[in-house]
Amino acid sequence: MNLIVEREKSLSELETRLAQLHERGIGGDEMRALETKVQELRQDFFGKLTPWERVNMARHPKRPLASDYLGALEAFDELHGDRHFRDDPALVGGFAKLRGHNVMVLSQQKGRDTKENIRRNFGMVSPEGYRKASRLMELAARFHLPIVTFVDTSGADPGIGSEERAQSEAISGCLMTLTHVGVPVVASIVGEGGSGGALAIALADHVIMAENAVYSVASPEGCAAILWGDSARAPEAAEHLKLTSNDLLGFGIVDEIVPEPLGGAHHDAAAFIGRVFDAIERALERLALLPPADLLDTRYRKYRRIGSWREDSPVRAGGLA
Amino acid sequence: MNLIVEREKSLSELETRLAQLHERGIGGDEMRALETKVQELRQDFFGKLTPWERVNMARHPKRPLASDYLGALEAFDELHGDRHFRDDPALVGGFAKLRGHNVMVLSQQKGRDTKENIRRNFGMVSPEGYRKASRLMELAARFHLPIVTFVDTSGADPGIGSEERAQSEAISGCLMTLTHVGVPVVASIVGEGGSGGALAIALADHVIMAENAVYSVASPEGCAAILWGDSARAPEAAEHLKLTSNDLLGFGIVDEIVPEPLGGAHHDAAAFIGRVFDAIERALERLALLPPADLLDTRYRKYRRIGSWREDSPVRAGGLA
Amino acid sequence: MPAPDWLRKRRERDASADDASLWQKCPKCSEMLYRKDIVANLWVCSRCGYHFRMHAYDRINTLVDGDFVEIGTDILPGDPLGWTDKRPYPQKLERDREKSKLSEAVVTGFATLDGFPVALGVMDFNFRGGTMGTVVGERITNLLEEARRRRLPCIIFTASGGARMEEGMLALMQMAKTTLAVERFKDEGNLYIAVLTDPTTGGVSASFAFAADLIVAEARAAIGFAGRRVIEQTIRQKLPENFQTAEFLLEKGHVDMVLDRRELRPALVRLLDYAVDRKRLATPLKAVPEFAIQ
Amino acid sequence: MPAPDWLRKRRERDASADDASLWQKCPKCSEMLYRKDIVANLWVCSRCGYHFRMHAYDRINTLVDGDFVEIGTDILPGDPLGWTDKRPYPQKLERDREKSKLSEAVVTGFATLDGFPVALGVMDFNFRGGTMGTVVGERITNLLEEARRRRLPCIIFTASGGARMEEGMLALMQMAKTTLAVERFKDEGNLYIAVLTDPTTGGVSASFAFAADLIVAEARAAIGFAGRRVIEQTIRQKLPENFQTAEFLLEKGHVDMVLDRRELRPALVRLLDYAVDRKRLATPLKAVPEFAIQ
Ligand SMILES: [Zn+2]
Ligand SMILES: [Zn+2]
Repeated sequence: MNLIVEREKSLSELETRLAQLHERGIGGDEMRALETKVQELRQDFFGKLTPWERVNMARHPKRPLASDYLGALEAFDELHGDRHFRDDPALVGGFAKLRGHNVMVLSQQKGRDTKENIRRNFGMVSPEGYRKASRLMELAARFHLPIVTFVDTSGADPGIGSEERAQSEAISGCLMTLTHVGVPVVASIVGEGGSGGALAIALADHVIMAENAVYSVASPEGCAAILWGDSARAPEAAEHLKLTSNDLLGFGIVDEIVPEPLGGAHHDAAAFIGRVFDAIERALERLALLPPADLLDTRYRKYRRIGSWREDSPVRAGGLA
Repeated sequence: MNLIVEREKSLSELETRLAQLHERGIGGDEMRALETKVQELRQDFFGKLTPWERVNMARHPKRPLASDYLGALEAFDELHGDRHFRDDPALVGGFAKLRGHNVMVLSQQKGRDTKENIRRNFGMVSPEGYRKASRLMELAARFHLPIVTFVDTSGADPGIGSEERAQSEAISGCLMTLTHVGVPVVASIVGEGGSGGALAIALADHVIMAENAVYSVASPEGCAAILWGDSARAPEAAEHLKLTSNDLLGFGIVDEIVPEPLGGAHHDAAAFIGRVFDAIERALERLALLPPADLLDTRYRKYRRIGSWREDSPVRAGGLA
Repeated sequence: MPAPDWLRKRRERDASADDASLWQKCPKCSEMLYRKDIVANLWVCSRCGYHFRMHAYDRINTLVDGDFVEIGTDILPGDPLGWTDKRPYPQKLERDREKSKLSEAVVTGFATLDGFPVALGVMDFNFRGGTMGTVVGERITNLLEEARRRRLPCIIFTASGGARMEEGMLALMQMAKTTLAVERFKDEGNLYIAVLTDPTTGGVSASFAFAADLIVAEARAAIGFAGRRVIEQTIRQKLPENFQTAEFLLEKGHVDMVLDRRELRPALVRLLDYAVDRKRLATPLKAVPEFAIQ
Repeated sequence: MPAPDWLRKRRERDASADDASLWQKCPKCSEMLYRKDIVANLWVCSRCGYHFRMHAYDRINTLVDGDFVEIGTDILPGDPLGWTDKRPYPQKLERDREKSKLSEAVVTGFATLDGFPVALGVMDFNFRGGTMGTVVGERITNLLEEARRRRLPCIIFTASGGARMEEGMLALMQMAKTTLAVERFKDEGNLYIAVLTDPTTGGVSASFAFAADLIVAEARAAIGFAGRRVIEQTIRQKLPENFQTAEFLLEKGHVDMVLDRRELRPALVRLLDYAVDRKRLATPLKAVPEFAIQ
């Protein structure tokens, strides 16, 4: 069970008890002690989250999903399909109005319940989803619309069908498209940013990240399985992976963090989404000032410098002695 | 059974008898009479073919296929696949050397026998075949290679899968690609030119047609079924459709006819293919002189004027009185 | 501008019509519908949502702000192949002109949609099954060229059984011609929206229809390359009910959206609003109101 | 230029080797093969055609005309995340340097192929499973930028288990960086050929590998996005034997051609000949012969 949900449960039990005391008119020291305890616990639980706790926050069943962001737009007209094979419900895209700006929106869409999750493939995008994304990005560029993406996926779909239909090519194609579209691209990592499947729509001029979102080279479970053959060691892997918003801001991979209310974005979803939109709007307005050539050049240079390597005296060609 | 094959059979029976007479040393009048008869019959059978006879010639089981043309190239390196879904064996493409010219070749490929025909889907191309063609055309344009196509198909594949994977979009996409590739495009209608499925790779700067090939808005069988609900009336439809090389030269749809030996291209395939290559080579050398912008403009104007309509005093808007 | 003669006559007949023409049966749910209600409901069955095929002028009338400047009416069919089967091709054309009150299978012109000036083409299945011959190709090409000259977005409503047999290869070549015109039009950043209506198949489907920037399909429309019967003959079995419907194509990713006809106009206006720079558009249009009722 | 020390030492050891190292068993057909024969046959089993994985320097040595000017050797891995699990990341790197005699998982440089000057990148599975970290990304990007400056075609041999965990998101970002470099390289009309060798998966597969103009896969190579085990765990069943093989991908249309390693060099030369304008290429290369035997 989700770690955060467990904590919310025990907090809510205390709160229920508190309410009962209040009802029965029992005040005084007992009541105040309990109140203090609840207060402390809340701070203790949510005040400073570990990486693994953030992973759980990013996967919280009540966390705002893409549909909540899309629902908060002034207008949204969904555009479907890759024109070749299928419309992938795990990747939703279309024209939208955001704070008066006409934009093209793309987002990974998880489901809120099991039925919806099956339909949305738990937000794991198939090749035709990435191809739809590429198509809509090209369309956006043709009509000078900025591209706004919301990232929330545990990763690209790893199924047989996706391999048969060239998942690698689809992701690579999406990345290639983002390298050359001459319109502003603003990505927001709002939930899980899972590996290449997330990056495929997040190669952007400005990357916003929700405070408790995570963005990782592999899922902690996957990483633990690869390195130690034991996916149960995910919390440890989460610690290693430097997947929190603060870490990534430090690396220059993320440009801006949007703070969440204590306890997570779902405690005041509407206000939180509004703050994400504020950040997007600011980015759009700043980026709109750049002519396309400068935009592309800045985008190139931004990613060109990401990395960390030593430049020692050259190792002699032919291998190490 | 194929009309031409039947005639070839009866001719070959006479020729066998002639050979037998010769063997038995029987000469004289009988022999000469038979010889004259064979001569006359051959002229009668093949000297001047009706449209329906040409349809049969275009479908003759021994007629040179795409593979024969590809086999006669100085070099051919096949390139596979649409990068998304499948490699369609009904459409073969790749780099080639033709008379010293580096080119991109694309051709519809029928099979010579049943097994090969099943593998090649009888030369009926699926969406992924047209998408491969589009991809290779773009590649050719990128590297300044002329595009050379060989057309031989009864039509695009009309199966369930092809509809499910957007056959219309695939053909339209192929046509769209040919409208903008800034390299010379030379198409040769060498066998059956069946409807949109043929045109998809035949929108070209120079269209060559084998004398006995046919190129038609619909198969005679299909046309007869559509108009008269009776595909058996195909010979009559063939007469109506103006599908022969001479007709199409007259309409400006075909630019050049390559004559075939009496009895059809298969009577001297190597020499015939050589003459087709001669024609392609001449076209390539002429078209190479045009800068891309002129090439595209000429291509536009070529198709812009195809059609035949009256320009009367305008019918009043709002419909006919 | 006064309504054309044929329309006046039709209206008179309608007014004096018997019950049979006042009422029409829905071919899907068999409901008897009052003709005026059908018209008021944009030729959609108010009970089951069945979409009746619309006459091109009705379509235009219900779509545009009020004005429609038709072009291409001087482009009229000849008989390039000298085609005669049961009757000569010119006679078939004459009969369809009578029946459809149209000069050919597509109407082209300029109008405004909620203030957006657009180039508009509307095909009509009533004329030779919406088949594309020389005139359809020429009018569509002409429309795209004129739209390009004026930098206007272009919306084309397709309805077609494919290429017109009686014009042979000249008909097929219209696929090439229209596609070239689309490419040139799009190449300069102009918006092209195709609205696929029932039915859109064959040469029209495989050329300018699927070459659009945005592809909207009308609810329940049959859309495909090969005709349903051809496929059934090829595979020798019945196809599922929903095969080649707009809804099927949406699932298969072929079209951007499927819309009920009653949602179509506002959706087109929204699409224009997203993708068209209003400042770019300032072409004055001569006011020529046009309307027609099927 | 003299052979590097490590190579000299290896050769000496080979000469004094026992039977076990003189002979090697084919993992597919179990044939005992004489090591010198394997090398002579380009590390392909002469009996069943099994392709042994090749060392990057062996690959280069058997491919180029004779010269290879290596670049990027000054770009070396750091430890940006301060990663330690069983052992610290720097120790893992050190061990792989020892084992593979490579400074990182890719070797980049310039050479000629049958007279064609090319930029050449060769990944090696022996170093951290060919995973892409910061150095692989930087070296590939660097290679593409240098090739672009010289207008040379670029050939990259991929072999990768995916992104390098120990460099976290910095590793993932190399997908973006290399793709940007590919785009800029291709945008100016330069030819990029990817040769996918066993195995090519994950972040490398989904970035610069599949972004190539021409994609050649080596016979029997495993190629895919998700690893075989991940998929099997997800679907809870065994995958067919040929799943994710080069031959499977050819049928599925993902790659341009599949070649036996022994046909690879002449095929690459032919591809260069088709797509590269020889007149455009006139960059003199400093002659630095390099060779190595695994
Ligand atoms: Zn009804
Ligand atoms: Zn073996």
